[in-house]
Amino acid sequence: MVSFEQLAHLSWLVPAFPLAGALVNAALRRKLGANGSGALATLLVAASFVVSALLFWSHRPEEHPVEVVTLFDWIHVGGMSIPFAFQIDALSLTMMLIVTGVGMLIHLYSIGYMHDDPRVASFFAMLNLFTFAMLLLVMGANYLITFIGWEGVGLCSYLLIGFWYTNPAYNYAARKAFVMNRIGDVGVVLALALLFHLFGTLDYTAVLGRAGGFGVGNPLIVGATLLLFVGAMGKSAQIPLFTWLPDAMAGPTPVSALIHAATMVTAGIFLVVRSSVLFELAPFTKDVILAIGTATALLAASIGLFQNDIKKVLAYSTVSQLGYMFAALGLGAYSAGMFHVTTHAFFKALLFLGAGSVIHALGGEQDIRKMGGLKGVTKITYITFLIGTLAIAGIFPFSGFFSKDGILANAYAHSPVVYALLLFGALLTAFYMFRLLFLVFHGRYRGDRRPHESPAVITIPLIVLAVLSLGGGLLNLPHVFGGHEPMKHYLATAADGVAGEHLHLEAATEWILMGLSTVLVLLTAWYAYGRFAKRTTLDGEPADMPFLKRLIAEKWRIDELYATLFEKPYGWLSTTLFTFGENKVMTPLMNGVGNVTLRAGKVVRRLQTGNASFYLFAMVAGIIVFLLLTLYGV
Amino acid sequence: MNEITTAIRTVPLEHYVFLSFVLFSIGLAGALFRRNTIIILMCLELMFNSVNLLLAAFSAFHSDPSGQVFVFFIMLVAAAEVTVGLAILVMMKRNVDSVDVNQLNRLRW
Amino acid sequence: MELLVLLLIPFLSATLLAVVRPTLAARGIALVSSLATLAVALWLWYRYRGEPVMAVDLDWVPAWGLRFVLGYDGTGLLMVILTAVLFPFIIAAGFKQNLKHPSLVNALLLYAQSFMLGVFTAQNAFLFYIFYELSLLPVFFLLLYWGGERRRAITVRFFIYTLLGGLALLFGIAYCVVQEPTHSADFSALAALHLPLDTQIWLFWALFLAFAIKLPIFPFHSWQPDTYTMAPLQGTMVLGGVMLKMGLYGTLKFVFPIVPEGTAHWREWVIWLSLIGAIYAAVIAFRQRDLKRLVAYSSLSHVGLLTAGLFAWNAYGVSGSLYQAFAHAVLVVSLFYIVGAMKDRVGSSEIAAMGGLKLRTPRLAALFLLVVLNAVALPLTQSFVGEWLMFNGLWQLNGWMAFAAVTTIVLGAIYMFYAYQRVMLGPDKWQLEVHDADGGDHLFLVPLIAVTLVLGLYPAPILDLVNGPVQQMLSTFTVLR
Amino acid sequence: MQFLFYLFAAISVISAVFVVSAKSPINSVIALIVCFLSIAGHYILLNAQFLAMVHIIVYTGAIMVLFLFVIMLLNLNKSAEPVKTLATRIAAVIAGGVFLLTLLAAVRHGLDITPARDFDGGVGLVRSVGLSLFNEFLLPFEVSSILFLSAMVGALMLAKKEPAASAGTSPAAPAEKRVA
Repeated sequence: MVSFEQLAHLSWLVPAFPLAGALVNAALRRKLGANGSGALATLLVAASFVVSALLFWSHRPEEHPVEVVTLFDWIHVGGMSIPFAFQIDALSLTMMLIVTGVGMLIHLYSIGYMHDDPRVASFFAMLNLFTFAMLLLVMGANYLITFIGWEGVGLCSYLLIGFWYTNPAYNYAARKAFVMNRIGDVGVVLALALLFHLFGTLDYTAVLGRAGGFGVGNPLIVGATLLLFVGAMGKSAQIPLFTWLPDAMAGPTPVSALIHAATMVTAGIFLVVRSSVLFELAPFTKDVILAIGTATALLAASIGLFQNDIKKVLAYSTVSQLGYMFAALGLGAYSAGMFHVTTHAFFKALLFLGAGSVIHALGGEQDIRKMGGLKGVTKITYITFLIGTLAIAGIFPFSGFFSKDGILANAYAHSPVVYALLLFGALLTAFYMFRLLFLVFHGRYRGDRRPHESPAVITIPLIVLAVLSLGGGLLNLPHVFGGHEPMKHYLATAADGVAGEHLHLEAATEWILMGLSTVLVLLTAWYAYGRFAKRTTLDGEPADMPFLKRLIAEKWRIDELYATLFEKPYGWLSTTLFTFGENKVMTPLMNGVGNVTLRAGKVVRRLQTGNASFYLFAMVAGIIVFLLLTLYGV
Repeated sequence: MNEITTAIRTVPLEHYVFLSFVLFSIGLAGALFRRNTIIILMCLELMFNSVNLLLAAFSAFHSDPSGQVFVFFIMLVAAAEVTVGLAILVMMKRNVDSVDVNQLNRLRW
Repeated sequence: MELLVLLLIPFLSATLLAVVRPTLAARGIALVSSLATLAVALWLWYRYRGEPVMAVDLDWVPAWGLRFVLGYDGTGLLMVILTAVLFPFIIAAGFKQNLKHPSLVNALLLYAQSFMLGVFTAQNAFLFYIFYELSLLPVFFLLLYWGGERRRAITVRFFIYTLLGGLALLFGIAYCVVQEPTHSADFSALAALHLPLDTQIWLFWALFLAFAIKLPIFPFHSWQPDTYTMAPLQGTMVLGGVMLKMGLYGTLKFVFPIVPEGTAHWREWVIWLSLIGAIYAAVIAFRQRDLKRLVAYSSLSHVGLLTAGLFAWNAYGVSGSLYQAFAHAVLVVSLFYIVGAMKDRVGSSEIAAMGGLKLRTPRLAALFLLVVLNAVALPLTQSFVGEWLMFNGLWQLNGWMAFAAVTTIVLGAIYMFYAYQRVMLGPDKWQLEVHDADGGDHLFLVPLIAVTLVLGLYPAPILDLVNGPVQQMLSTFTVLR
Repeated sequence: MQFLFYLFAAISVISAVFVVSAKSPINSVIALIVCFLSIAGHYILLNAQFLAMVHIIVYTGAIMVLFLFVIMLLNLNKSAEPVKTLATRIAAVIAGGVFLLTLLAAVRHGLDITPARDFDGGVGLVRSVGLSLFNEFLLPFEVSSILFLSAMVGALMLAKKEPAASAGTSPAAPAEKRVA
């Protein structure tokens, strides 16, 4: 049996496999065929998963919590030395397992889903490239390696959202995603520069080890954490940078599942957990995170209530769940946040893939008003989707129950107001998810296509993910159920913030909180069943709705607000700077240099009368002046 | 030989300098206030000669033949200059039927 | 000795081309010559041991104590390598351009190369100046006779404006040489000159104006977009790829060592001007209708960042700026090549005439995208390393400067991806019968992209080259202590 | 000796003034010849015999005759010269005077015109000038022949009748033909 250290030195294989897959698929686009390229991509991600799993099993966190593997010096200038290195510890292993595990299932699913697309090889190349970037992100041993992955996933997200590039709206959505991510990246780059300025290094072990030297509330640390959080806002779609994520649903559904639900969007949470030591030193930042997380959770959930596109509902649900995770981070409950990341990866990937299966079954239809009654035709999809819905709604014993309950318990310990808000959000989530479930699978079929169940290559991942969504709660089973919160203890070996967590609630209080949320969620589900299960008519257009409902249905008009506030003024600025600033000010300024010469010439030319006597006079005068100057020199 | 040298020395060098300055200034003033181009040319010759005189005087007083060689070259150049100058004068007379120097202002630009 | 060979290879082949004027073999001869130069440059790199090298030292004008001194240190060598690497590509770009009189075009290009190599190796201020102005001449003729619309007006404007800066530089050099006791005009002698602060304050602009125009930084940039747009493709590549690096190099070699206190006095002004220019150009680039002009503005934006990094005046800023100079050169050449390739296919560089071309030219689109990624400084491309270092350098100085600099990554993403989308993506509007990237395009772009990626993943060769000289130079500035 | 110098000096100054002030160019020329002759006298006084001879030959003999020829051929004597305004004349005289004063001041203040100590009487003789001319100044001497050639060609080019194109526009063309 090889030891963990020896295996860790092979950890570069984990990102290398998908990178190789991306290169091979990109190079041999034509030759592999649809199934060939899909199989290659899936197998390579599976290989990564195997290596990750081996690493995980050989990892003895008590004895050897962290292993840093340096490949080579990347940037080395003056006092700056940034190695290309991977850090293998509990946190990165958790994320690696999620990325490669869920990623492998989604790759497998894509073989079926993308089978008929002519550019399937490109698709798998990009998907592999994404996996590679995401692995760099989670495995990096310093902030800059993480940033490579950070930007890399942004790029892949751009490419995959705009995968069907002939549609201008999709291209716009892709660009929007990239630019909004980039706005967040400004924060990350500045944060990294500031951290480097403070610590002289960007290695996680060094930075986090030395951070204790700064007092709690040190303004520079607060600034750095705020800037990091700006990056997290962009990547993880928090207010105010969340509008790209619903638009990102323009990409193929597996992309939505992998990138925009399970992995990439949780990068922000990963970054915060990774830097949890710093965030613990910045209470102000944590308050900001809590406020923004809660607000995002509620706002996105409210928008989800009236969406009619199956993927849009799930997208807003993702935004909302990400808000929960950030709220947990803001509460200092990092393990709860990471636990929710994990379970969310399972059930949200499941829901997206289920939605994809439905879309596939209906030949591309995404409008839930044209669905209904599919539970008879697509049985596996229905059951797995039901499990996913129960999980996200937080019903015992599904995984979402435990992870969401962890967050709610922490919120209650912090402040009942936050608890009430988050609980309300959970009810909204339950409502729109059950609405979705009932509108899609129950009632009568309202569309005009012939639905059919998807092939096994699509349903197998669904089943696996459904099992995970069902049993995922065991990963971090709380004490009240007789568990030992194994995930929390595991992560505590990697993130000092997790180790410092403390939650003191009486067992009775916890039981009451769980009972309350379960009862309320069940009531909401029952109400949704009553409203939507037998639905045969279609919802109207937003224009016919009462004001508030219409406002919510139109997504609070935030897209329009941004268009008015930023996009149009920017376009105007660009045009004006060119037509006015450049053509009316700058160019004349430069031409002025020439014009001054010409004008001066016109003035001086008058002296040239052509009168020879005058010249002679001038010459004599000049000679006299020069002689006098040399004689009685100045 | 000694006689000659003493004879030359009876007149101080300053006087030669003054004389040539006076001649030069007369030539200059003439060049300024006459409009007849041919007279201006003559004034130029006058100025040349005042300079020549000065050079010759210095040459004699410093016992350096180079000064006189210079005078020789100035004469050469003056001869060439007069040739061309008079040719221009002929042209001018032929084209504008005048030797007024102010008629030349059409060469202005 | 190799250095002299380095300068003479392009010079002699240019003379050969200009005299013999072959039509068919012209491009081939020029390409071989530029490859030979590249080989010599790489040989120099291989032999370089981190110490400054004085290769040629001849009497030039003994009466004034002027010597013909050629040499290099790491920074100079970087520029030499950059020039030598880019010129084969610039000349190769001519294979697709059917310009009249190819022998003359290539002769002018090679003359430009020779003179620019002279600029980067000159160790004497007058020699530097002479090469600096000489290198302008071939480009002037290239633009004047092979340019596009309004070429006369634009070229003359460019020429005069640049010369104006050159005049100020000449004055500054002359002033320094007069002040310097031995009047030798050697860099080392000028660097040892300690001028009073008042003098340095005005002398800074006399010396810097030429470079500010050549680069160009913000208020002196107006010649640039027109000139880049009008110039023939190869001329634009020379201008944007190599010539503007002369401004950077000149600032490093001239302005900093001679007037350190003056630089310290004006540094923040210059940085802010550069950053304003970087943002200004990035904003303007967004709505440009002409692809070539858009790329011109993007280059302007990058150059603003380069200058800001250089003036940050610490190891990160200066090394980053020099590194980015290389990255930017590669970027500009590949971007303009793509502009040229699009123009060849579509017949115009108007973006409105393109759109949806990815359907017809998928491989060209992929290459374009890879170049765009370098342009937006995605990590693992060369530009990222440089920009990251510059951001750090600026941060050490002032957080707001770093912020202003970092905003360009957003603005850059906005205009670059918008341009890419308008050219390549969307529905196939015009139904143009265009062919995809052929072997020539691949031969041109793939090596450049490979350089980008390799140096993005492993920047050490270049960084090690400049790191030593930069550290050493910075340590001599008492004003920094 | 002194007497002769002042005599020649007086003659040359008076004749120079006459050159400038004479109404008719012919009178000017004659006055100038007188002036030149007196200057030749000065040369002899300075023991510059070679120079005196050359001066008489070149200036009085060649150049002044050239002037006379031109005046005669172009019939300039009669053409009334437009008189300059009084102000201009006064300004010209003042300019000349100021110039003279400046030169005198220059001599008084700065220039060292002390003669050399070793005085050689043979300097102005043909022998010494000739040696100097054909040793030290041989090249300029030879080059001056090119100057003459070009002056000759230039004079021919300028004074030659222009080709038919401009013949009609030139009012003096018929007169020229007569002369030829």
